[in-house]
Amino acid sequence: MNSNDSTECTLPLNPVVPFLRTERMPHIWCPGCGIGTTVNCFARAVMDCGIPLDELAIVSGIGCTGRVAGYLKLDSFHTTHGRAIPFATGLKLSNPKLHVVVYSGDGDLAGIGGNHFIHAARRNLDLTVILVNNFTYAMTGGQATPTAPKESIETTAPYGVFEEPFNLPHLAASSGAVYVARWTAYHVVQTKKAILEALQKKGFSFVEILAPCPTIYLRRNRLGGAVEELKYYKEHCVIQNGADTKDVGIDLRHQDKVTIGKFLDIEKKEYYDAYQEHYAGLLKGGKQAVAGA
Amino acid sequence: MNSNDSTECTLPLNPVVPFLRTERMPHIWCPGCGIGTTVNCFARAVMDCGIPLDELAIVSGIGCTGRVAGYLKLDSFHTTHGRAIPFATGLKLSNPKLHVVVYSGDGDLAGIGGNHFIHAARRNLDLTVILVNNFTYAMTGGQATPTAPKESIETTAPYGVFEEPFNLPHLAASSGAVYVARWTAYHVVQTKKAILEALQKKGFSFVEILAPCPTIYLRRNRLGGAVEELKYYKEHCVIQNGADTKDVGIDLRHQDKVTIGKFLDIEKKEYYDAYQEHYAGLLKGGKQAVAGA
Amino acid sequence: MDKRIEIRIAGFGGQGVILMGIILGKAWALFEGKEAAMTQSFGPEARGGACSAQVVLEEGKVLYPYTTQADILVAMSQEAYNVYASSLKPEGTLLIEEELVKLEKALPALRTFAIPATRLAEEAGRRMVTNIVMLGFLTATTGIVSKDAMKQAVESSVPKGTEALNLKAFEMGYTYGLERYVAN
Amino acid sequence: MDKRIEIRIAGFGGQGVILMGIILGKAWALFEGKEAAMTQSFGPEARGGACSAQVVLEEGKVLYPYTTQADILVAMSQEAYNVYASSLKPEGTLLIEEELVKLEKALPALRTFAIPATRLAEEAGRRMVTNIVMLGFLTATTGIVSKDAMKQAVESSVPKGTEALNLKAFEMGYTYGLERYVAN
Amino acid sequence: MQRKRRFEGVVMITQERCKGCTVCVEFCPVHVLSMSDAFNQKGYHFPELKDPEKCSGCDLCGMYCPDFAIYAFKREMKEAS
Amino acid sequence: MQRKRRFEGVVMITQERCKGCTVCVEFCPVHVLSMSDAFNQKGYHFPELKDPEKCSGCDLCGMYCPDFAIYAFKREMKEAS
Amino acid sequence: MAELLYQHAEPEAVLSGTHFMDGNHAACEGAIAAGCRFAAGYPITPSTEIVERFAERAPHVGAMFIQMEDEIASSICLQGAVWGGLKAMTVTSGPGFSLMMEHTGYAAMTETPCVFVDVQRAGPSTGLPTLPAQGDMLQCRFGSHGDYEAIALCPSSVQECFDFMIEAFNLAEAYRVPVFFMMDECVGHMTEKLVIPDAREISVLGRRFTKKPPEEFLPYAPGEDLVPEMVKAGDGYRFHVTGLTHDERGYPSTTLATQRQLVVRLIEKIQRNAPKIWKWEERNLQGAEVAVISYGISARVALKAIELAKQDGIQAGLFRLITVWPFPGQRIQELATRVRAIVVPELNLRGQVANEVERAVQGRCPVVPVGHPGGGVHDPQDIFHAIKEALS
Amino acid sequence: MAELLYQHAEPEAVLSGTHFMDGNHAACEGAIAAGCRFAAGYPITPSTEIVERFAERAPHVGAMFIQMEDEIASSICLQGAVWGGLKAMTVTSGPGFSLMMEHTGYAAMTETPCVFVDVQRAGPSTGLPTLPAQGDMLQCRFGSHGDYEAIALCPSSVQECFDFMIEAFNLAEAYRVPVFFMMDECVGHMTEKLVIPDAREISVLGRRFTKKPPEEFLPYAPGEDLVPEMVKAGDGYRFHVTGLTHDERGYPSTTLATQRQLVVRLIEKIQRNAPKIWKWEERNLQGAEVAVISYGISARVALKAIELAKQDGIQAGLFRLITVWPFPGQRIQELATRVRAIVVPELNLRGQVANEVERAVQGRCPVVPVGHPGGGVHDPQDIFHAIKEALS
Ligand SMILES: Cc1ncc(C[n+]2csc(CCOP(=O)(O)OP(=O)(O)O)c2C)c(N)n1
Ligand SMILES: Cc1ncc(C[n+]2csc(CCOP(=O)(O)OP(=O)(O)O)c2C)c(N)n1
Ligand code: SF4
Ligand code: SF4
Ligand code: SF4
Ligand code: SF4
Ligand code: SF4
Ligand code: SF4
Ligand SMILES: [Mg+2]
Ligand SMILES: [Mg+2]
Repeated sequence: MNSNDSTECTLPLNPVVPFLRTERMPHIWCPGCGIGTTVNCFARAVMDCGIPLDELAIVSGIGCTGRVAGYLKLDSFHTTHGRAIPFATGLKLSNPKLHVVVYSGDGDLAGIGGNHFIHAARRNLDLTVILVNNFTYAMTGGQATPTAPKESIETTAPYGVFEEPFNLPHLAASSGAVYVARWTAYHVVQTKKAILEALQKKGFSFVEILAPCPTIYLRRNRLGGAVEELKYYKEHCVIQNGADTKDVGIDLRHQDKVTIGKFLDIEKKEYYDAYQEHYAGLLKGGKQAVAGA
Repeated sequence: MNSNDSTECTLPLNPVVPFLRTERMPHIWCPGCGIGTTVNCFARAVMDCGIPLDELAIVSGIGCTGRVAGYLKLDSFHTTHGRAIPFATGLKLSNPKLHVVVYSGDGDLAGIGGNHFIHAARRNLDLTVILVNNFTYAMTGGQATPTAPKESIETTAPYGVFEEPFNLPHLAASSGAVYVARWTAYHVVQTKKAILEALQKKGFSFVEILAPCPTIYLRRNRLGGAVEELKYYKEHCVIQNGADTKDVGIDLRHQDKVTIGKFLDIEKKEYYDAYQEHYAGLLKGGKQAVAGA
Repeated sequence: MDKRIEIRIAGFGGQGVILMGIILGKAWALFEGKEAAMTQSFGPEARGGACSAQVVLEEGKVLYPYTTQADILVAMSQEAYNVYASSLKPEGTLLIEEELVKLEKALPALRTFAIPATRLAEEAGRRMVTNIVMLGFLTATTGIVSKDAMKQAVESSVPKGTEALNLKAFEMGYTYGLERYVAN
Repeated sequence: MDKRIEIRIAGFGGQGVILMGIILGKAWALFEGKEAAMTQSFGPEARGGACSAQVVLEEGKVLYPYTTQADILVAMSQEAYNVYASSLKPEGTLLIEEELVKLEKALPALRTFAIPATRLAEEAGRRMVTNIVMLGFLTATTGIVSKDAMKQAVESSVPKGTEALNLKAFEMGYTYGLERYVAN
Repeated sequence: MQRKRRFEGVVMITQERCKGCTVCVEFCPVHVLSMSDAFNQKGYHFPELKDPEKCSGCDLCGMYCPDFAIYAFKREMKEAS
Repeated sequence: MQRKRRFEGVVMITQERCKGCTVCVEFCPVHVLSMSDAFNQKGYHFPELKDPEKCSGCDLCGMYCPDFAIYAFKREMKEAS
Repeated sequence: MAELLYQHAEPEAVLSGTHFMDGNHAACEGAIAAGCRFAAGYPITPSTEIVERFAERAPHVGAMFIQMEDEIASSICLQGAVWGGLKAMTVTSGPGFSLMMEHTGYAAMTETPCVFVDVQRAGPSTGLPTLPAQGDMLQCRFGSHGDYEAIALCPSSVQECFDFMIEAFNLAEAYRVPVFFMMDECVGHMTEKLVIPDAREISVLGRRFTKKPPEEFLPYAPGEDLVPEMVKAGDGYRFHVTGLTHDERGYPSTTLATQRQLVVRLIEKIQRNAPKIWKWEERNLQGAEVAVISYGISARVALKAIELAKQDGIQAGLFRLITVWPFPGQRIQELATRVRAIVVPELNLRGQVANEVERAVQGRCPVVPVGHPGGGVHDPQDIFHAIKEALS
Repeated sequence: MAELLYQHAEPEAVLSGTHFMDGNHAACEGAIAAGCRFAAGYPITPSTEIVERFAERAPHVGAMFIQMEDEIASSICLQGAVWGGLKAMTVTSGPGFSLMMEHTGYAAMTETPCVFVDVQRAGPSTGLPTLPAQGDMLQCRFGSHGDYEAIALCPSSVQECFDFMIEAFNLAEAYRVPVFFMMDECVGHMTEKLVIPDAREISVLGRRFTKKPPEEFLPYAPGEDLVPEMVKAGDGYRFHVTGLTHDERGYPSTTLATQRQLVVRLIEKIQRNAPKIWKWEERNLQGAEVAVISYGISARVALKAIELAKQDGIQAGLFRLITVWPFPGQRIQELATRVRAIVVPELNLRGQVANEVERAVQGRCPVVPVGHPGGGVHDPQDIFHAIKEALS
């Protein structure tokens, strides 16, 4: 049954539509781009978790993934390249009732934004960080990100990447994150669930989503299109919940598997709670001691 | 037996003197400052490891520790705050015969410089990184660094630090370092040995040295002077070579021990070697394929 | 400025519009030994956004590298046509991807050449060579550059390993042009 | 500018030179109700570098906040003395930490007051209060500010919990000054 | 165009948003969809329902579609709207 | 000022560099050093040899001294220079 | 268009009374009085005392200080806090200021009202960290890529550090721009009497929040004064903010028309309102032969030179810039017709403000810059000689 | 003082012949021909092609490219490489350039010869990433804190991207400064014929390495032209480099005297040598009533306007700046006495170069800036109208 956006109102809407700035469709993402898929998962997770949309803010950096903020009908901030996390830090701390989601790319969060990533994790700030890992700086045409697999071809590694990539779940966990998961754009149901859990988790939660970039990364590496990539994930991913993050590094060219799953879900005092507690003790009976409270 | 610098030549010189720009003495460090102690260890390690001094370069960032470069009679670079590692990267790659040592403070390398730290470790660049951890931004008067222990008093945390500090050996190891050790200014012999090993190690080696800052950190925290701090290390440090870096976080106020030792010493292909190998394979028979070769 | 040919090629990202400009300019500048300047404008999208190339061909140095009123407009999408049709000279030539562009009304003074380039490219083997089909078509219908020069330019501009496919696409477009508009 | 007193206090980092300037200025500005400006210059060292404070005391607003020729120079180190002695007015007053400063030759026109402030501070209990000893001494020997105002300024400027120690140090310096130079 | 079981799956397709990536077609667990031969305005082929009666309304197509061009839902058996 | 055993430890002190931190005194394993009552030009007390004959020449004082103001070495027994 | 709603400062946050305080601390008190309730910073000499004091005062005034991992983080974190609803500042000096350049531009582009404090020290590069300069005056104007306008204020005394910090926050709110509070090390570390008035005597401009309901609200549709109304996160507006060129809805738009509409407005909103923004002080200019134009600490040094000139029989007066950007070129042009020469002492060698004076004067009278490399202040004699020279 | 030793380019590194290439690729070839053997970069539109090509060419010419984690790292990594002995560059566009501001100052202070390429796009902030502007012209001059002087070149064609990139490297070596190669998106993405000459026709300036032995060498003692000789790590000089104010030995020194000596020299070495650095092109200025002063792509658009003027009977000529900094104010001052008006079209709204022209002209003739917000180029009609207006 085919239809345009103006479906009769008796039919349920596309569940993503209440989240979309539909007036901005079509979006700029390419055919088969995995980013849109992750947005579907995000929208469904938000629906399920019951956070009022007015209390949900989304912050992106710059990049194809960075455009997510601009398409979501939330209080949404498209900041500068790599700086979504420190912006989100100010936003969250100034207005603690907000649920703040950082949604950006591998280059943005782990390349230029690496320092903010580890420091926010260290602080265990209550942010949900969704990182779409397409193994490339896609928006600028496909340069090697810090997650680019060894031997992959990127415009700035025309003879193949020889650098060691980051194992992002491990970096996040080692820096202090309390929730760490990795899924792929093939695993839409689990991705949705992971985002849901991350949204509900207090503290720094991190969801890495491997997603196809057919135009740039897959094409340059002659890996087919979105369908082939999703099939690859279907066939080669091994779900290993609770795996030691040390062991979940991705080496697509030398290993035949990618470990995915929920790796970490621990309790640790969140930054703002710690702050409130700290000051409550110190300044008892004083004035209102806490910003935004 | 007292003497001025002009000792008769029959007597051995202070072993640190050949490394010092003696015309710049006295240095700016305060009475009892642990940085000078680490320099003694460094000088003795260099002497023992046999690297010709003309092939040894030292790069510092900005801070009290950052002044090390300026006092050492080596090719020495006092760069910008936090950027010693990327400067060292260019220096090393442009002139691979050099042994490049990065010598700087906790704030410099793990605060503002954190992104370079993790990325250089990821690349496993052949650098020896010596980090003097005095738990404070000392040169600017004592603000909280990312290693500042919980509840310590810093000028920007006048009611005590409530943030979680970094466990730097763990961060280094998780990012890709091949040699990771932590010692203190009390453990001068081991510190010297660790620096020696780090100098000899190919790849990213990291030595954290806990050192007293009597003027700023100790005074503000009413922890006595240098002597008291060194005694504290003597009494509370537990040497645990090979400890899982996950478990070596420092929490001076809630634990009664500090784990020190050589935590990691593994083999992994170094960046420049990987580069040469990569290109040698790809461009066989071509022109000189490698910078500086 | 004596003889000066201004060409605008427009479509959306992914259609290879810029490469068309490059090949055309290169054919003229390198293989015909004259002077050309190709300028481009594109949006942030890797795919799908509006995208256009301006090519100026001259005998001598190109000082001003932009088109004012194009002698030739190649419209690869409806939007491209809508935006740029008005900037075509009254006596100009219009080339369109006929399955993607619908002309509101045939513009009287224009010479208009239409080709289902995308479909032909799919026939040739890959949709990606739509642009080269169009270049073949342009060569046949406008005759501004010699077929030889164009083929050299195509060969030296496409990714290694795809030369055959691209030359095939070029020929398809060329032949289509000859057959539909020139030969008869 | 009518009555204007210019004071330079110099020593090395760690001696509390800047705090001396603050206390002096504060005594004048807050507790004598006039106007003062204190400016400082210091090096990168937390300890040991050259360090100096300039204090300008006026009845009305201080426009130009620097000393040109000081009425009073307090030299807490040899280097300070060497550098700044020449900027003292011919009829000016010189105060020195006598164990750290050796005068090459007594400068004839100057009134010079010397005190072993460091040693007295160590006697008082902590070397850190050398500066306050010196301020007591300055109050006694120069009389530019009232003892009361100075004590209030000391009390309100030193770290909480150290008031007693500091006031003791102040008294020691004050008494030393009275006894050595004023009383007899 | 959908057929009835206990639940019927209803698939909604916004042709003009589709970019022809074929992901929905490939990953529909019960192969309900196929790509049409027609082009939309942007020149893309879009999916159409090959076997609508098989649709479970699982909405996997909806979760996959990068372009928000398709989604599905379950409806209790009654006449299709 | 040092005395002989198999090896004698020789300690060299550059008074004017010393900042009086007392670290060398505290951590000399055999308590060779003590702080002098005198000030140097900067106003610091500096170490002097209390029990020179005990010195092993281990140079720990040298490794500790933040100011490069002291160091030591071992010398085979002969007359001190 | 939302009117400008001034309120009194919060009484419990204002330390009314007489203090003997340095400029850095006074600046912090000014910020708190102005309603600043969030600061993000990273230590750097000679500015750190400002955030140190803020950290100490924060819990008492319901504010928060966060020390970020670097200046880049600080300079965007504070903008997050602004969009969360607070007034916010960051504080730095030269090297840190250089690192903030991307985000000063972001603030200009997104019209995020906020205050950047730069306590200037001698450069370039690490330079002389503890010594003064006025070498960043053009950096605050041109240091970020692309076109924008900013406001910059220079205090000359401890009292002004307090007073004009309040002004800085008010201007930020009024025009939705980053305001640069350009101190110098001298003013920052100078200790003087500071009189903090009663909270009721302090006017604080509230944020220009819209009263429109979400359906009617266009986040980047300007009011008459070219300034759009504001909203904050969490209030149901579901708005979008981007550093990309954007239309009135706040959505990215890659057309030249949008670029023109947006960027021209960003510039015009300052240029057109400049006369309302300008602040300066004139001293003894009535009948003066020479006008000395200066700012910050240099203006006070200049007073000494003017005194020397007077002793030498030369009538010189002071035109002290308080607002340096937007530059009060008009007023200076006028001035140039009334004096025989203009002398511009400042603590930099490239005549950062002198150039602007020259441009305004357009040859109407000679302009003599008195440069200085920083690391100290002018010898008043040097300015005095320039005054004499200017007349010959 | 080491003389300037020019050598031929390395033949195997020069792709001699005729190409149809865009400006970005040509700039890369220019750098390689100039001897650049190290590049550190971070992707950003519209500049990335330069390093992409460099990465591809590197192994063939014995060079190395490293993609760093961000622009801050890139902008200091390349300086490490310079001190290791190589010629090096980094490449970026607006937002990345803003992040490099601390390190342009470090290069100026440490006198590290290197090249920063900025392919200008429309700002402020993220702006219009794929569209042109000339809005960073003052940023490259004033964007870092403190006082320093820099050199900036603007190419107008693909050929100039190649030719002047070589010049940029030569100037960097000659004066030991960061040289800013200020392209714009148009020039970077314009494809034209490029003739790369034979390597023997390309003059490349070698590094001014000292011949003195270590004992006699003072790293920051200037030669007659105010430029010190250089050394590199590993050669036994055991020298020190710092961003602090330093004496001739390269050691930090916190005195005002050192600051004056150093910073004045850093500025003078460019100002005094400016006539040797300046490059411009004049077209039809003989007898022109109006001079159009422009640079980069705008200068080519201006030519069209000049043609329109000619059709309208107005004699207008072009003064095309190639060296923008140091600014050839003298020459323009002269020009101002010969024409009736000056028109300055550029792709920014604050008259970044027009201001400088005004200052040079000092009222000798009217100066009419023709601003543009970027995101496209001028309509030649607008420049033509300005020309007409300027005469009325
Ligand atoms: C400071 C700065 N540097 C560089 C850029 C250019 N830039 C824009 S998007 C992008 C790539 C983003 O890559 P990633 O985060 O992986 O997102 P993707 O496009 O792959 O989704 C880069 C480098 C920029 N806008 N700002
Ligand atoms: C970009 C920049 N930001 C801030 C500073 C100020 N700064 C100088 S030293 C320093 C502290 C260094 O602390 P750390 O690295 O721990 O060294 P320490 O002094 O403790 O040895 C800071 C923040 C600077 N010079 N540059
Ligand atoms: S370039 Fe890649 S990541 Fe970006 S929109 Fe296209 S497919 Fe997605
Ligand atoms: S402030 Fe601390 S770290 Fe710095 S020199 Fe003094 S004691 Fe050492
Ligand atoms: S809802 Fe499920 S079964 Fe129906 S078409 Fe979509 S994927 Fe296939
Ligand atoms: S997944 Fe979406 S975009 Fe792709 S073919 Fe199906 S409907 Fe079209
Ligand atoms: S050498 Fe060893 S034993 Fe001798 S004084 Fe030094 S620390 Fe003591
Ligand atoms: S360790 Fe060095 S500085 Fe400290 S007391 Fe001993 S000699 Fe002096
Ligand atoms: Mg990516
Ligand atoms: Mg430290």
